[in-house]
Amino acid sequence: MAEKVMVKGTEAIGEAAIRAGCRLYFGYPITPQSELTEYMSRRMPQVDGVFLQAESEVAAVNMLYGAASTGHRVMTSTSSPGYSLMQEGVSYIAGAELPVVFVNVVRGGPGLGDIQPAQSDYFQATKGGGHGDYRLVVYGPESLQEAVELTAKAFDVADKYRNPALILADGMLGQMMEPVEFPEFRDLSTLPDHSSWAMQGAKGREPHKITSFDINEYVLEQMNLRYQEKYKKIIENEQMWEEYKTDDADIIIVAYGTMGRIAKTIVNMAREKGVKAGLFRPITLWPYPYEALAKLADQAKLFFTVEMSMGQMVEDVKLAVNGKKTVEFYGRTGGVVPTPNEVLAKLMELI
Amino acid sequence: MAEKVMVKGTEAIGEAAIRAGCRLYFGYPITPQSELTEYMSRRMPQVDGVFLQAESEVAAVNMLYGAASTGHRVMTSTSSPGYSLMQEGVSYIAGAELPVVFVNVVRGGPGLGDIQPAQSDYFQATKGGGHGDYRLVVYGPESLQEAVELTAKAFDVADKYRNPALILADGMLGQMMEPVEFPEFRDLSTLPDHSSWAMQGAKGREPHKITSFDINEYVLEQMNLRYQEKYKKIIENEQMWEEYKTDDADIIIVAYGTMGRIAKTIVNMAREKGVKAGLFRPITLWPYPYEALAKLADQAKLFFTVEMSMGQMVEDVKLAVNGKKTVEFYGRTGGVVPTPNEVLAKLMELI
Amino acid sequence: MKHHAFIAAGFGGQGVMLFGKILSLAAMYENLYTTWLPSYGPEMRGGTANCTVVLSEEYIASPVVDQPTEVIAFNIPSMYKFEKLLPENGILLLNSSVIDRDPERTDIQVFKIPANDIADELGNVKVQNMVMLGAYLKATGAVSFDSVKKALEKSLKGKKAELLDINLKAIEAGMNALVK
Amino acid sequence: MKHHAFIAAGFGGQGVMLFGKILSLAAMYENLYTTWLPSYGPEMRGGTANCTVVLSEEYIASPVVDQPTEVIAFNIPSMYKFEKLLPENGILLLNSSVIDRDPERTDIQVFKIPANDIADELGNVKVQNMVMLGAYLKATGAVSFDSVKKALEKSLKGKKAELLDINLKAIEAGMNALVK
Amino acid sequence: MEYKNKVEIDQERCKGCGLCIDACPTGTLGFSEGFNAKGYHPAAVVNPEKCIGCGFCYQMCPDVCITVSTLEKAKA
Amino acid sequence: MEYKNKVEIDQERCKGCGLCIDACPTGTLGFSEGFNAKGYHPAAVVNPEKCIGCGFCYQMCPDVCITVSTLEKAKA
Amino acid sequence: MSYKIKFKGPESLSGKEFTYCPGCHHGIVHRLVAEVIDELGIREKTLMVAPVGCSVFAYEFFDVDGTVAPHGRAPAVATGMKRAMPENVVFTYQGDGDLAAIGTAEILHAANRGEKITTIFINNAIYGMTGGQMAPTTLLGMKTTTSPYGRSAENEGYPLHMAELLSNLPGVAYLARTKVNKPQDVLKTKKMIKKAFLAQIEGKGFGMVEVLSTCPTNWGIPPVEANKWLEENMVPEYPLGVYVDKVGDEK
Amino acid sequence: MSYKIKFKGPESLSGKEFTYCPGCHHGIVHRLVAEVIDELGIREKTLMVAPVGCSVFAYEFFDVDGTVAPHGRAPAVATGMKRAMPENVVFTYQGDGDLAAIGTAEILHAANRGEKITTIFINNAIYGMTGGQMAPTTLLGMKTTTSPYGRSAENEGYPLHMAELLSNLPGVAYLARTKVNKPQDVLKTKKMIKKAFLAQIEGKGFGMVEVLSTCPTNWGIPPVEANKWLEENMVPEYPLGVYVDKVGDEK
Ligand SMILES: Cc1ncc(C[n+]2csc(CCOP(=O)(O)OP(=O)(O)O)c2C)c(N)n1
Ligand SMILES: Cc1ncc(C[n+]2csc(CCOP(=O)(O)OP(=O)(O)O)c2C)c(N)n1
Ligand code: SF4
Ligand code: SF4
Ligand code: SF4
Ligand code: SF4
Ligand code: SF4
Ligand code: SF4
Ligand SMILES: [Mg+2]
Ligand SMILES: [Mg+2]
Repeated sequence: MAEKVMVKGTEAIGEAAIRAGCRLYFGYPITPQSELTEYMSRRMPQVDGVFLQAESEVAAVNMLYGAASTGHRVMTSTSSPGYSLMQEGVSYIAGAELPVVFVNVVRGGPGLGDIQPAQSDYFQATKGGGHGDYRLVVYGPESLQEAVELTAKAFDVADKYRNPALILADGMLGQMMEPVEFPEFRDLSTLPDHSSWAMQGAKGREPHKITSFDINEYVLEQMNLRYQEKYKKIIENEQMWEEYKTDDADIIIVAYGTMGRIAKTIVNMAREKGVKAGLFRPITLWPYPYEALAKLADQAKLFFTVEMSMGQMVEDVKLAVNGKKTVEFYGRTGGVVPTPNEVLAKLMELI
Repeated sequence: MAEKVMVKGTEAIGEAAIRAGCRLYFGYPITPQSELTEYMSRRMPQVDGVFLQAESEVAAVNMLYGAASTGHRVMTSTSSPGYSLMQEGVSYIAGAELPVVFVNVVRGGPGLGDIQPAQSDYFQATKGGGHGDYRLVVYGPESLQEAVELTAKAFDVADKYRNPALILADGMLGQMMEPVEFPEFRDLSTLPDHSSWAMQGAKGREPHKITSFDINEYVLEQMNLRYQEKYKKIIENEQMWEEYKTDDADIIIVAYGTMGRIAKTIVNMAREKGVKAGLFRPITLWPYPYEALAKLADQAKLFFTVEMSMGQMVEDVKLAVNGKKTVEFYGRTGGVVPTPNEVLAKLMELI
Repeated sequence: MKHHAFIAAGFGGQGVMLFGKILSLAAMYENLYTTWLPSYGPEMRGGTANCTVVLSEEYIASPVVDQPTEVIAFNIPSMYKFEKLLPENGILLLNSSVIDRDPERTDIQVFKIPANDIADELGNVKVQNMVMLGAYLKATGAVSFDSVKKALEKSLKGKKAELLDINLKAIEAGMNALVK
Repeated sequence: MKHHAFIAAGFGGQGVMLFGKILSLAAMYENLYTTWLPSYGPEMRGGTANCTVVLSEEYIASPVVDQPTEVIAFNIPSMYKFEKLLPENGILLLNSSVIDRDPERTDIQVFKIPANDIADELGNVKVQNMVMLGAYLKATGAVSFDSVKKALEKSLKGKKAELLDINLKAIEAGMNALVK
Repeated sequence: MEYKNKVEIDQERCKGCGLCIDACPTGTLGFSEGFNAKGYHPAAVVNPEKCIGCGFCYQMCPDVCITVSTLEKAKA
Repeated sequence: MEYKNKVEIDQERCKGCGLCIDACPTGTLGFSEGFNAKGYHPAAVVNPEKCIGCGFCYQMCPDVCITVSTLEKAKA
Repeated sequence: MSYKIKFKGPESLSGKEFTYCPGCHHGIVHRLVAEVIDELGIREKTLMVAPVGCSVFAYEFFDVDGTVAPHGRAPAVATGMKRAMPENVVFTYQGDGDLAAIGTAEILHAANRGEKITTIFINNAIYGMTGGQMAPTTLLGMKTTTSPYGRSAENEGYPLHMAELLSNLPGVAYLARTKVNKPQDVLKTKKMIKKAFLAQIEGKGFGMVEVLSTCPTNWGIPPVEANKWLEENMVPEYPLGVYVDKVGDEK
Repeated sequence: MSYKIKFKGPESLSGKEFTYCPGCHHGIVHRLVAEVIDELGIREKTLMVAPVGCSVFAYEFFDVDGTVAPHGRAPAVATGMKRAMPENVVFTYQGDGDLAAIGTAEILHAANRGEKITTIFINNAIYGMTGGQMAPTTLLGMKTTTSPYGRSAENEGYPLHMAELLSNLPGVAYLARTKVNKPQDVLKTKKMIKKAFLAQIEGKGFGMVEVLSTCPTNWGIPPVEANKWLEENMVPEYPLGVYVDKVGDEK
C-alpha cells in the first residue's frame, strides 16, 4: 500500500482498474463521470493501454464486447442515460459470457433528469435492464477506498465466472474526493489465462466461437441453464455486506452505497437518542445478501430501508424479510440526497 | 362487433391500434413481430396515417417521442433486443409524460438469443429497463381477442394518465393465428384533447415545454413526486387480473400471457387428477394485482408460478404472498414453451 | 367431440405454414375453435419450419401441443423429430418425394405421398404442400373440401388468384393419392 | 475535536470548486479525515456551483452536511441559499465585490471581503477565490498556511506552476483583508 | 446629450465578453470599471459620440444585451 | 470415360439454384430429374464431354458444391 | 426628431438569460434563429427540439413550443413531430457531439429522407457542456480533456466534415457552412439560416446550417482571441460556403 | 496423366452447409472471402464478426475465430477486437440493413478513424432475414414488405449510397463497389476483397467492398433472373468501381 492521495471517485475507480490490469477502456463522456473517461485518456497511453472515445455509448458497449472477446480486461464507465443505451449490448455480453466491467455513476432520472447523485437505477442494475434471463454481479461501494477495492474485485470475479460485473456508484461517490490508498499494480502475467475460449486466432486449435445466439431453442435453453448454474455459484460465493451495530439492534436500517455510508451517521444519531438502530449495508446488490438480512428478521422489530430513489431495493428487503417484520421505506429522488437529520426524523416517527 | 377474422397476433394488435385512433407508427423490423410493422406499412396509408420505418429502434423510439409530443396517438412494436435499445428513449418518454403505446413481442434471450416465444423480459418491462424511477402500464394478453381489447385500453390509459403503456406479448401470441372480432373504428374527433400541453404551435398561448429535465434537483424531485402521484392513481384504478377456478382452489397457479392461457389446461388436467388447482392470471403486470393475489394466500396451500423464463414474475408473487405460504416456481427459458403435461408433472411432484 | 391437433413440418420454403393456415381458416369457417402457431428457424432463413394447428369444438386453452393427433412431415429431420410425439395409432403423413426413409415408429398409421412428383406432374412443384393437404383431408376428414376451397379463395387474392385452380387440383390429387 | 464542514458556493467559473479542493487537500496533509463533494448546475454550464468540504479528526460517515460550520458565498443567490443553514454564530464569508447586499441572518458572524477588487489589484481577477481562501484561513484556522501552500504546489503543476506565486499572494491578501 | 446614434447596453445581463467592444469600428464601447451582480466588468458606452449606428456590437453580442437606435425625423 | 476436364457436383449440398447451369458457356450442366434430400432438383453434369474447365460454374455456385479438375501430366 | 430602434433583440426569444459562458457563439446563433422566425412570421407554428449539450436549455430560450431530445436524437424527434404536424415548422439545434458523434445515424437518415425540418448545427470542435472532451470535429493535434496529448489521426481518426458528407444526399435542399466571429459573417449566417427554414417551408426538403463556433471556456482562450483562433484554425479545416441550395434566391 | 484440381472450395470455410436460399449471393461472397484468407495465409490469425442478417451464421461458416455482433454494431465490435489484438486480422461481414440502417454511425466512425479492419458489405437492397422489408438501399419504386406501394422518395427518402458516402472519409484506405452476378465479376470481386484485406494488413486503414447482391427469395425472382434484375436495376443506381485505393497494385 502506497501513500494516501486525494482523488475524485471517478479517478479512483480508473486508477484501480489500471492497477487491476485493465488495459482497454472504451467510453463516451457523460456527467457526472466524464472525469473517469478523461482520466483513462491520460493514463492509458502511459501504461501502453488503449483508450478510445467511442462515437456513442452504443458503440462503446460493442467495442467492449469485441475487446473482451479477445480475453483482455476491459472497462467502460457511464451514467444513467448512457447505461440505458448500453442495455442491448449488456444483454449480449452477458449472453456471450464476457468478463467486462461496467461502471454506472447514477444520476437523477428518468430521462435527461439532472446530474445530481441518485440510486434510481437499482432495478435496472440488479434485475436486468436488458432483455433475457441474465445477471451482472453488482457492487455498491460506500466510499472511495471501497470503490478502489471493489473495482479490483469486479475484474477478478468477472474473469472467474466469465460474467460481466457492474460498479453501481452514484454521482456523489463519483464526484467526491477523499484520501485513498491504492493497491500495487497487478503483474499482467498473473492475469487469468483465457486462451481456452477467447478469440485470439485459430492457430493449432479449433476455431473459437463466441455468441449469445442459437437457432435452436433447446440449445439456447441449455446455454441459459449454464448461466443459471454459474449464477448459483456466484450466489453461494460472492455475497458481500456490512453490518454496523446490528448486534443488539431493534431497528435495522438497510441502505447501500453512499446512502449506506450516510446511514452510519444516522445509526449513531439514533443511538444518541436511545434508539437501538443498526445498519445492514449490502455491498453486492446482486447477488443480494438475502439470507444474511433474513437472519436479522428474528431479532429486529422493524426494517427501515432508505434509498436515493422512490423505493427499489426495498423490494429485495421485503423478499428477504418475507413478511416476518414490517419493512418501512424512506427515499428522496431526482438527485436529492437525504440528510441524516431528515432520515432520523422519519425514523423517530416510525417508532 | 364485426365478423370473426383469422389473423396473426401481430396484425391483430396493429388493426386494434388503428381502430383505437392510432395514426402514427414508427418501427424497425425484427422477428417475431415484423408482421406488425409490415401490417402498419400497408394499413396506415389507407387510413391517411403515417407509417415510417426508422433507421433503428433508437431512432424509432425518438420519433415516437416527437410525434407523441404533438398529442397524437402513436405506437411502435419491437422484440427483445430492439426494446433494449429503446430503453433510453422509454425513460425519456416516461419522464416527459408522453402517452405512447409500446409493443414488445418477447423472444428468447439474452443477447441475440433466438426467435422463439419467451417471457424473460418481465423484469425489464415492469421494473424499468431504463434509468430512473418510472413505470409503464404493462399489459400481458393471453389471447388475440384479449390483445385486441388491451391494445385499445392501452391507448386510453396512456392518454388518461399521460403515461406510456406497454403490451408485453410473447413470440407465441405474436405469431399465432386465431379468430378475432375487432371493435368499431374510433371516431377520431372523440379522442382526448391534448391541446393543453401538447406541442402544436404557441398560437395565442404561452409556449408549451415538454421535458424530462430540470437542472434543479428539488424541481426534478417534484416532477418525480408528480409521477408517483400518478402511479398511485394507476395502482388504484387500473389493476386487472383473471381468476380461473380459484374459488375452492388449494393450489394457485400464477401465470400470465400465453403461459396463463396454457395454465388453464393445466388447471383442468390437475382437477381431473383430483387436485384442486386454480389459476391467478395477472393481466396488468404493472400495476401488479398484489392485493387480489394476497387474498388467495389465506385460502390456498401453495402458490405455483410458471413462467417462460428462469423466474422473474415469481418475485412479485412472493411480494404479494409475503411469506404466508410457500411459493414454488417452474420455468423454461430460451424460447422453450412448457407443455401442459410437463408442468402438471412438476405440480404433482410438489404436492 | 371433434379435436385435431397436428404438426406440419419441413424446410423453409416447402409451404408448411400455408398448409396449416388454410386448414385453420377452413376450421374457422366451420365454426370450430382453432389456433395456428408457427415455429421458424432463426429469423426467416435456413433450418426447419413447423406449425401446430388445433381444430376443436372446445375453447383451446393451449395452442401448444404435447401430443399431436397427426404429423405431416415434409422432410426427413421433421419426420424423426415429430413422429415421436404421436400417440399409438396416430397418423403420420410423409412427403415421400423428399423422404426416402421409413419412420422409426411401427405403432402408428403411416401414409406416404409422393407430393413433389405429383405436383411436378401438375406443372408446379410448389403446390406439393396442397397435395399433402389433400391427403390430410382424406386421412382425417377434419374439415370439408368446401371449407378448404373457401379458405383458399380467401387466401389467394389479387395476383395470386390465378393459382387457385392448380391448388385445388393439387388437393384433389392428394386426396386421390392417399389410399387408406 | 477539530471539525469543520463548510459550503463554498458561487457561479460556475468563480473557482469555488478549487477553493474547496485546496482546503481538503491541505487537511489531508494534516492527517485529518476529509471529504470534498461538489454540486454543479446541469452538466457543466450555467447555474451555480457549490462544494461541501468536511475536515475532521473523526471518520466522516456523511459527506453531505445539513448544517455547515461556515459558508463562503461568491454571489448573491448563494448567500441567500446557504446562510439559512448556518447555526447560530456560524461564519459567513462574502465576496463583497460581487455581493452588494446584506445577508438576512443577524445571528451569525459575517465577513465581507472585496475579493475581486483585491484580486484585480494583484493583476488577475481570477485569483479572487484564493483571496477568499485566505480570509477563510484567517477566520477559522482550520488548516495552516503551510499545508495550503503544499496543497497549492501539488495542484498547480506543469504550465500552471507559474501561477503559484500570485495565488499565494492572493491568499495572504485575503488573510490581511479579513478583520476579525 | 443627444447624438445621432444611441447604443444601450443591458449591463446586468452582460457577461463582459468584450465581443461588442472588439467589433465596434469606432471605439464607442469599453469595459466598465465596476462589477455587475454576476461579477463581470460589463461593457459600457465610453464614447457615445462616436457611435455610427452600424449595429456591429449588436450583431456580435451573444447575450442580446444591446439595442441601437438612430435619431430620425418623426413621421406623420 | 476420361475427358480432359472433370466437373463434380455435390448433389446433396446443391440447392438447385441453376446459377452454374446458367453460367456454363458450353452446356455441360443441367438439372437432375430426381430430388435430393432437401427436395431440390440438383444440378448435374449432363454433357461431361463439353466441359472446358473454365470454372465459371465453380465461381457462380453459392453453395460451394462444385469441383473442377483437369487431366495433367503427372509431375515428378 | 426621436430615436428609432435599429437593432434590438428579436421577439421570438423568451427573454430568459442565456446560460452560456461569456463570448460563446451559441448566443449569437440563438438570436439569429429568433430573428429569422420573427421575419418569417412563424413563431406561432414553430416547434423546436433542443439537444443535450450546452444548448440543452434552448427550449427555454425561444418563445416557441419546445422540447429536449435525448443526446443526438433531435432529428428523429423532429421527424416524429413533423410527420405528425406537417403544417408546422420544426427545427433542431445541435452541437457537434450531439450531431456528429452519437447522433450520426439520425442526422444522416433524416437528411437522406429529405425530412422537412431545419437543423442548426453548432460546430465548436469540442464537447462544451461536459467539460471539453474531444468531438468528431476536433482538429488534429488539438488537446481536449479526452485527447490530452492532442488528437491524432492514427488513434482518433480525422475531423469529420458533416456539411460535405451530408451534401451527398439528394434529400438535402439547403446546406451551408458559415461562422459568426465577425459582424459581416453574422449577417451572412442569418441569410443562410433563413434559407434553411425556407427549404422546409417551401417543402423542398432538409435544410441545415453548420456554424463554426467558439467555446472560449473549453478551448481555454478568452472570447476575442477565440474568434481569431476560429478564423485561423477552424476555417482552413472546414471550408465555408453553400454546399446545397435548392431554395434559390429570395424574391 | 491424372486429374489435377483447378477449382475447389477453400480451406478457410468450415464446410458447414450454408443456410442461404438457393441462388443467394451470400454464398458466393463467403467463398471469395475464404479464398482470399487462404491465399493471404491468415486463417490462423483472422477474427470474424458476423452481423445479424441472413449471414448471422457466418461465424460458423468460416474456419476462423468468430462471433456475432448485435445488429449493426459489427464495426464497433471489430474495433474493440483490433485495438486489443492489433496483430490479428479482423473483418466484418454485413448486410445493408445492418450496415446502412441501424449501424450507420458505427460504420461511418470506424471508417473515419481509419480503423484497420475490413468490411464486406452485402447490398441486396432489402432486409433478407426478417422477410423482405425495405432497406436504406432499396430502389425507388421497389415494393417490399414495408414499402408495399413502392419506395417513394417523398416518404422514405433516397437509396443510400454507402460507398460514395464513405469515400469522403480520409481514414478509408480501400473502397470498391462490385457485383457477383457473372463469373467475370466474381473474379474481379475477389481481387477487390484481397485489397480490402491488404489495406488492413499493410496498416493503411479501413477497407471495404460493397457487393451488389441478389435476394431471390424476397425479391420474389428466381435465382437466374435475379442475376439479370440486379444487372438491369441495381447497377444503374449503384455505380461499380474502385472509390478509394491506397493499397496500390500487388507486386
Ligand atoms: C446518452 C448520453 N450520453 C452522453 C451524455 C452527456 N453529454 C451531454 S452534452 C454532451 C456533448 C455536448 O457536446 P456538443 O454536442 O458538441 O454540444 P456543446 O456543448 O459543445 O454545444 C454529452 C456527451 C448525455 N447527456 N446523454
Ligand atoms: C436490434 C435489432 N433490431 C432488429 C433486428 C432484426 N433483424 C435481424 S436481421 C435484420 C435485417 C437484415 O437485413 P440485412 O442487414 O440487409 O441482411 P440480409 O439479411 O439482407 O443479408 C433485422 C432488422 C435484430 N436482430 N436486432
Ligand atoms: S452601433 Fe456600431 S459604432 Fe455604435 S457602438 Fe455599436 S458597433 Fe460601435
Ligand atoms: S458582447 Fe454583449 S455580453 Fe459581451 S461584453 Fe458586449 S454587451 Fe456584454
Ligand atoms: S468448368 Fe466451365 S465448361 Fe466446365 S461445367 Fe463448369 S462452367 Fe461449364
Ligand atoms: S450453382 Fe451450386 S447450388 Fe446452384 S444448382 Fe449449381 S451446383 Fe447447385
Ligand atoms: S462550455 Fe463552451 S460551448 Fe458551452 S457555453 Fe461555455 S463557451 Fe459555450
Ligand atoms: S432471404 Fe435473401 S439474402 Fe437471405 S438467404 Fe434468402 S436469398 Fe439470401
Ligand atoms: Mg460542441
Ligand atoms: Mg440486405
